[in-house]
Amino acid sequence: MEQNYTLAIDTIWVLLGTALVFFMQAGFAMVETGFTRAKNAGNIIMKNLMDFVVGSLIFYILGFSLMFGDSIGGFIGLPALLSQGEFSALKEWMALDLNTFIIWQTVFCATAATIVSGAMAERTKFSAYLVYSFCISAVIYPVVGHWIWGGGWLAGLGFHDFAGSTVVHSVGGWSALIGAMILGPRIGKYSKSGKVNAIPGHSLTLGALGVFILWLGWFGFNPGSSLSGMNTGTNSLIFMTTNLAAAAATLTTMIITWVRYKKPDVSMTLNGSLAGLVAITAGCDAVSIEGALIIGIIAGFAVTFGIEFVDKKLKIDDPVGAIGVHGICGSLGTILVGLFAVDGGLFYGGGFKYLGVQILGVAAVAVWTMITISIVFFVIKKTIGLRVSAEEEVDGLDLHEHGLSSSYADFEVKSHLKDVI
Amino acid sequence: MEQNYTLAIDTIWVLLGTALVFFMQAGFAMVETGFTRAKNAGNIIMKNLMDFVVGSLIFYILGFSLMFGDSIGGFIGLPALLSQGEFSALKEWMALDLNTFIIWQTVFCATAATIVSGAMAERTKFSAYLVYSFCISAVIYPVVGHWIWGGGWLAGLGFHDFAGSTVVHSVGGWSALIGAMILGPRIGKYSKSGKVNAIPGHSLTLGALGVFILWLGWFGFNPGSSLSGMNTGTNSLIFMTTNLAAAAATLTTMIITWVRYKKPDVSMTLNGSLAGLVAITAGCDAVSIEGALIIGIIAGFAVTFGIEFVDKKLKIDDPVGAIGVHGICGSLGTILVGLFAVDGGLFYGGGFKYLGVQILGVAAVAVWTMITISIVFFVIKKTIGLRVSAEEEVDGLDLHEHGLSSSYADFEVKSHLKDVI
Amino acid sequence: MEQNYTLAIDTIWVLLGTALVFFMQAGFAMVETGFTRAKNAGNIIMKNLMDFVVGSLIFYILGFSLMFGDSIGGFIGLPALLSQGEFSALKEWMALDLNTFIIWQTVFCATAATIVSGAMAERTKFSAYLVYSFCISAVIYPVVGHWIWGGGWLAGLGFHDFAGSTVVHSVGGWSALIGAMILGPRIGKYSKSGKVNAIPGHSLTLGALGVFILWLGWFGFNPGSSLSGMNTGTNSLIFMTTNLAAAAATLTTMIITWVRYKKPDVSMTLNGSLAGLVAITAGCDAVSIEGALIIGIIAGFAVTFGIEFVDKKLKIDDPVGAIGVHGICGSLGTILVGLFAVDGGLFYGGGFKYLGVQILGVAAVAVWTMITISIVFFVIKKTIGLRVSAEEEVDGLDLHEHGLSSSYADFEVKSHLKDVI
Amino acid sequence: MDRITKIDIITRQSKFDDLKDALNEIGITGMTVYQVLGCGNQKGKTEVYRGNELTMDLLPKVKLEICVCEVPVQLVVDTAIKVLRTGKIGDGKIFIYPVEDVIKVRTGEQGVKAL
Amino acid sequence: MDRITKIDIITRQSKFDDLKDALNEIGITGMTVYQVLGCGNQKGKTEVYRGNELTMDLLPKVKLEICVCEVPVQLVVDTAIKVLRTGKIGDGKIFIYPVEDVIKVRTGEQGVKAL
Amino acid sequence: MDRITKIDIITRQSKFDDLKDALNEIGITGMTVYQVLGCGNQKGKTEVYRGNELTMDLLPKVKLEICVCEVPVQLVVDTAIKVLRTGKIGDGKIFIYPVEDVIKVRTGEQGVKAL
Ligand SMILES: Nc1ncnc2c1ncn2[C@@H]1O[C@H](COP(=O)(O)OP(=O)(O)O)[C@@H](O)[C@H]1O
Ligand SMILES: Nc1ncnc2c1ncn2[C@@H]1O[C@H](COP(=O)(O)OP(=O)(O)O)[C@@H](O)[C@H]1O
Ligand SMILES: Nc1ncnc2c1ncn2[C@@H]1O[C@H](COP(=O)(O)OP(=O)(O)O)[C@@H](O)[C@H]1O
Repeated sequence: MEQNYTLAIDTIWVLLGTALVFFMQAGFAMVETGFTRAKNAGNIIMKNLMDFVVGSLIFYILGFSLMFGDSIGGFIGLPALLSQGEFSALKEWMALDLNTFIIWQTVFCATAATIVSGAMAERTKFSAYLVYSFCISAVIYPVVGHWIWGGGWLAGLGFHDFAGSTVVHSVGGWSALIGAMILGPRIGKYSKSGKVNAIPGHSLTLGALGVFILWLGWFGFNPGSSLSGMNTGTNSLIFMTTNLAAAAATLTTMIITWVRYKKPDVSMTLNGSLAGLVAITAGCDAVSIEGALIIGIIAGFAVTFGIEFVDKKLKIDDPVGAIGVHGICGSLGTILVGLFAVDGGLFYGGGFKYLGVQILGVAAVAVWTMITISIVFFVIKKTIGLRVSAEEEVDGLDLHEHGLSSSYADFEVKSHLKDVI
Repeated sequence: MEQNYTLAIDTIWVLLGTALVFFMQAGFAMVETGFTRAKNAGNIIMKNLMDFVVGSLIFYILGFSLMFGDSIGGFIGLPALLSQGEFSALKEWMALDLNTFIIWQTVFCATAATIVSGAMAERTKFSAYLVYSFCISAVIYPVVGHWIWGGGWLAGLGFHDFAGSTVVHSVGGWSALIGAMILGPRIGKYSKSGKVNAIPGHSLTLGALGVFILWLGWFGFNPGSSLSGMNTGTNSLIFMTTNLAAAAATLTTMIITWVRYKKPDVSMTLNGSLAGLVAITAGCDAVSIEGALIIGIIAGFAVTFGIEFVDKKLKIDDPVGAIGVHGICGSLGTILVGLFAVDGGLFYGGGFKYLGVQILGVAAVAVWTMITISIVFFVIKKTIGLRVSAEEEVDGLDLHEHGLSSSYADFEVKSHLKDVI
Repeated sequence: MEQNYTLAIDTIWVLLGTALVFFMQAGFAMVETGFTRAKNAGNIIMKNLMDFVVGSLIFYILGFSLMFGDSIGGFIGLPALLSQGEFSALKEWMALDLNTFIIWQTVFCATAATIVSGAMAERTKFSAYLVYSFCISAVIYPVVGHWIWGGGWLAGLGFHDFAGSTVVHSVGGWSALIGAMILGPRIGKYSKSGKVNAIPGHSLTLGALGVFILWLGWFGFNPGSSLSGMNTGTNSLIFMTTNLAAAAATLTTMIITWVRYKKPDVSMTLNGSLAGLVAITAGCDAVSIEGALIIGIIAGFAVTFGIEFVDKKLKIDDPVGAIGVHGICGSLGTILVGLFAVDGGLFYGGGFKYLGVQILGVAAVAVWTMITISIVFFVIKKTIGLRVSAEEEVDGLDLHEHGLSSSYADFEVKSHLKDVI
Repeated sequence: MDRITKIDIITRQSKFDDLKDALNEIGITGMTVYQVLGCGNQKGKTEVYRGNELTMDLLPKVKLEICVCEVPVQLVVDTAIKVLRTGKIGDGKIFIYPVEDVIKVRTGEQGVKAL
Repeated sequence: MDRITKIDIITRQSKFDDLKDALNEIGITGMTVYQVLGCGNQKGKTEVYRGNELTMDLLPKVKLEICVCEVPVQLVVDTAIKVLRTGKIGDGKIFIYPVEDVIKVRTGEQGVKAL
Repeated sequence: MDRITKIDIITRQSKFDDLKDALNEIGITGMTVYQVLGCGNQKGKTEVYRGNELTMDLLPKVKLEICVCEVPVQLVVDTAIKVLRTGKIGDGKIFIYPVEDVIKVRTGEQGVKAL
């Protein structure tokens, strides 16, 4: 009977964590819609809904087995339709009911997919979105997951990514980078004269609500990744490191914007919170609380300068800052584990090997993601097309993609006035 | 001491489930307000708040005992004011503290009541709303609950409604049907020429947030209905079936609207998610994952054509689609258990008896609900009145029912321009 | 191993409670922004975000040790930077991992701090806000916490404040009172002729969402304060008392406004819910369900007349009603424990001593809070300044404090039209 | 060239659809619509918000701007009065202004032809 | 029949209440109010949003449209100037237009009587 | 004193920025901008919402109001036509009105000087 309690306690932990991570979909939806224009609000929420839907289905049908099926050369799991495989390797270390584990992994997969929509917002065809979102959940993400969590080659090397700074966030972030690059900027974002224009979001209030929801969700995302409610020491440490890294990153970002832009910038500070959460995700179980604070501070710098770099130097138009938050901070946070891990990190006398493995893993995931997603986008571009027409973009995707005159039918929406054709 | 752990684990499960189900009130509030006009926003949130408040109070004072008191002929529980009864029959199978069980049942009861407000939105008198909401929570719902969950006659026949497709959702849905029918359509909904007009909601973003919140709440609603955190196999299966049925229904609805209306319809797709969730609720523990997928697909069809049928053929004006989502999909989902239940369903070789009982139960609940609620509405109509005046409706309920010039005081609201007197 | 399960169950309870209480930050943000004007929306959410951030950091760095460090004369805990102390007194009765307890206390501390922002909304300098919010979390709140929960002098006297009506809410409420008084009213709130003007909020929908989120959060706040998932009897009782007190207060408030203002007032009724929740917090474990209902009813009266008194008689401008909800109902709820506590309350034959201690504690906390926060505000006023200029206030804090032309860039915001200079 | 006249009709929002239909029937298809706030004989409303009186001096109104050549001015006015008059305060007002010229951007046509 | 004149006053939103009160005092009760965006001598503001400059060329203004019969035009103008002038850019402009006719829908009265 | 003229340009919202820039180039800096709804030759759109047709008769348009002294009226019209003409329905219309007077609140200047 003892086993029984452990299983029940662990299952409760993971299932309630699942619910919290699921709720992050609402958080992403609110952030992405709040940070973009009212004329695309219906389209964004539809994308956020559908990537979860498509991801849930295809991950169950195929992705889960590619991620956790018995390893084929450390690269990919043995495919098994409808998750009907043996999963013997998995069952060696994973004591939960298989369904508990599948649903937990499903909500993680959907998180990776949903990140992309923000960076490609306001100009991507809805049908194209469905296709690449499908590809991420079906193959791109599961393969990375297999390498790191499914017993693949990176796991073998000792790569540490506790809750997915690299597996989830960097996959989303790098896909977002390539997507936003291939798509090109929104009309009006960069003037012919080279000026970088701001395109303010239509509801910072909803954006902030989204950030609060995401922060809440992270209390499922990170501690839930222990897969065990019995593990009280780790779980409570993770609550502390997660919360304080996010706090430190938020404060840092606010101060940086205050210094650089003369006033504390609301939307960038909100990005700062997410940056801290993303950065601590990889090492939330492995660093000390002080380490978490420092990682948070670094993330605050990385996200502010990272977003500016993408925006002003690379001239890649990422409406919500997804590349900076998830790509840059996800990768950086993973690498920092090699420095700050109490057990084996460079700053704790652990030598360069750990750090090297972290860097290798981050790089490998970046390369894999960028190459595969480039192929996906290329094929989409040549077939159904990736971007809406200029007229559709100016009028808003709600109107042309969904036949919706406005998501806010009772309000006068004036977004057009700021567009330049 | 062993007993102790089981009780604690089960209690945690049910109480946290209670919190999630409570939060569905926020989901309903957001869906209902988002799908209707800005001039009635304050009224709708007030209704959603007050039905929970009134329901909580009267269910504790009376309803709970009617539902779980020792059975009087299988029809109704022994009344006991302030839930102070013996509940000896209940205590035979229910090992939780009574308070745990009462609060869990309270949030379920409030869900049934809150469904109605959406269908009757934008034209019902606030005082009338309070009265019928009271009646549902005090008597109509508890009696159905007694039949099915309280040891009543349907329970005796083996009727299976695990988490309330029929008990909760169909009671709400059928009440909504009768209510919307008796009330008549909103001004401007049907032109004299017979044309059916669309009356778009004032914030699809909030509507979508509401759907995400409801989906989250369902992870309390369905798995919590096992009343046991020890039951890891069932709970994790329920997470899977719930999530995948919702996903399948959403995708199905989106495709149907894409085919029929040429473009994927945002608000109908959101209804699709709810349809899947409602439909799987009855059999979430009893069907296989594949069964859940099929139930979801069926729900997607049922909700789209159901809503159109109500709207265009019956000419009953249901602003948020509550009849289609809760009435139709709740009943259908319950019946489908008779086909898809792994243990005893027709498709698994179980014969027609199970299916028959399911159909009988669904029909009995529909008849009971429609008759009793008709009486309630009839009495209200003849006494305090059910519907506001045309002028009040055109100006908005916020103004006349609550003295609120607008729930969005800083914004120009233009809803009047679309009205026809 | 037995110990193990208990620890795991208790930890799950407290950590998930932590997540729920954290989410109350989102609730406060939505209530405060919804009840105020659109031109300050970005500023309000920024304040709500930053007080949590600053509070999390400083409470870990200093506040926690002042609250739970070994007592120095019953007045304050032994300071220990970065919560690195021995906490030997604490560990005598607290069996959770220290991190579990710290994170739980952190989210409580942040709640006290966040209450103030609503009362001082729409005219306080952002930098001043950061400073006083810092002081509350660093010293003012921890000292009160020490007296009551950290083994200080009030704890010694048997003062009962289970989940913080006094510790958390009254500290926030009294700080809000002093702050709003020193700041003075918003421009346009009181006419020269003495007329009290209404300044409607910009989104009652978001305000209502906030109330639902807070209500949800309270299901972590109150039952989580048992610090034990094993304690099923207490936890389930608390769910009941919390929910029914809130329901009773909401209904009472609605009826009062209906009688007094002729129509049921939406925003005041929403305050009513919060009033009930605040009032029951102190005694949620100690009163009967019927006691909770009566406390809720009393809270409904207290909040309505209290807010009116503050607004019309004291002429203190509190945009969201924080003083009435948290200060008045927090204190009153604590005192009522002395009457309604089943074990020792006056109405249960317990004599006047209990009541006396409750009154003493409430008064002591009020005096301490008001004096210390007055000093803080005085110093701020003389140095960086507490209030923005009239021009900044009229244009909105978003513009001047954050360089944000509007948090709703796509909508026409008309809030200026109602201002009087 | 016929004279061109601008007719501004300010009235209740709830009458807008009826008015537009009536105008369509007499052949008026072009118009520009404004949401405005107005006060006149009709006084604003006083409501109670959180226990305080809230006076709305200005009421939301809709304004239609219609440019026509001289002849049907009276027809427009009569039609509007027929649809809008309830006899209650707030029925609205009609203002008539001279127009010097009109140009249709798409074709460059000028004057009455542009209408 | 007296001539009727339309006076458009475009000014800062924050001055609106004062202006309305001052106009009420000189007996003007009817007016129509627009929320507009304006640019003139007053240049827009430049703010920084997420590190990028955001120039708002157009500033929110309020426009009052007041139809009066000829006599008090100067009084209205003087009153407006008294209330609105701060000497800072952005004080606003007043435009005066001829009106051909006014009709009161409720009564059918025409011309000055309709006002 | 030169005559003052008011030019109203009603056109697609998406053309607004271009038009403003073009007007700036010919020296027009003052203008007042309205968001309006319009119908004319251009018919509204019909969309499907939850399976029901939703006809939007009125399309969102932007209106620029520019007061100039007589000379550059033609220049403004020509510039507007150059920028706005696509040849497709919905290009918009230009209305020209007489102005009696203009007053600059800040300085009290009147007439052409006030512009
Ligand atoms: N002198 C005026 N100048 C400009 N607009 C006016 C004037 N008088 C009335 N209006 C406009 O006409 C609307 C209707 O006028 P009102 O006097 O309320 O109606 P009624 O004439 O039916 O009593 C007002 O809300 C206002 O917008
Ligand atoms: N030539 C013009 N045509 C139309 N509207 C104008 C014109 N010049 C100014 N305005 C309107 O008047 C407002 C105030 O003018 P502005 O030049 O900024 O103020 P000031 O004259 O005090 O410097 C502008 O915002 C604009 O709406
Ligand atoms: N007779 C009219 N009176 C007032 N406004 C008009 C009139 N005709 C057109 N308009 C305005 O001009 C806009 C453009 O007119 P429209 O006829 O659609 O364009 P086009 O002339 O290019 O076909 C309309 O949306 C409406 O706002």
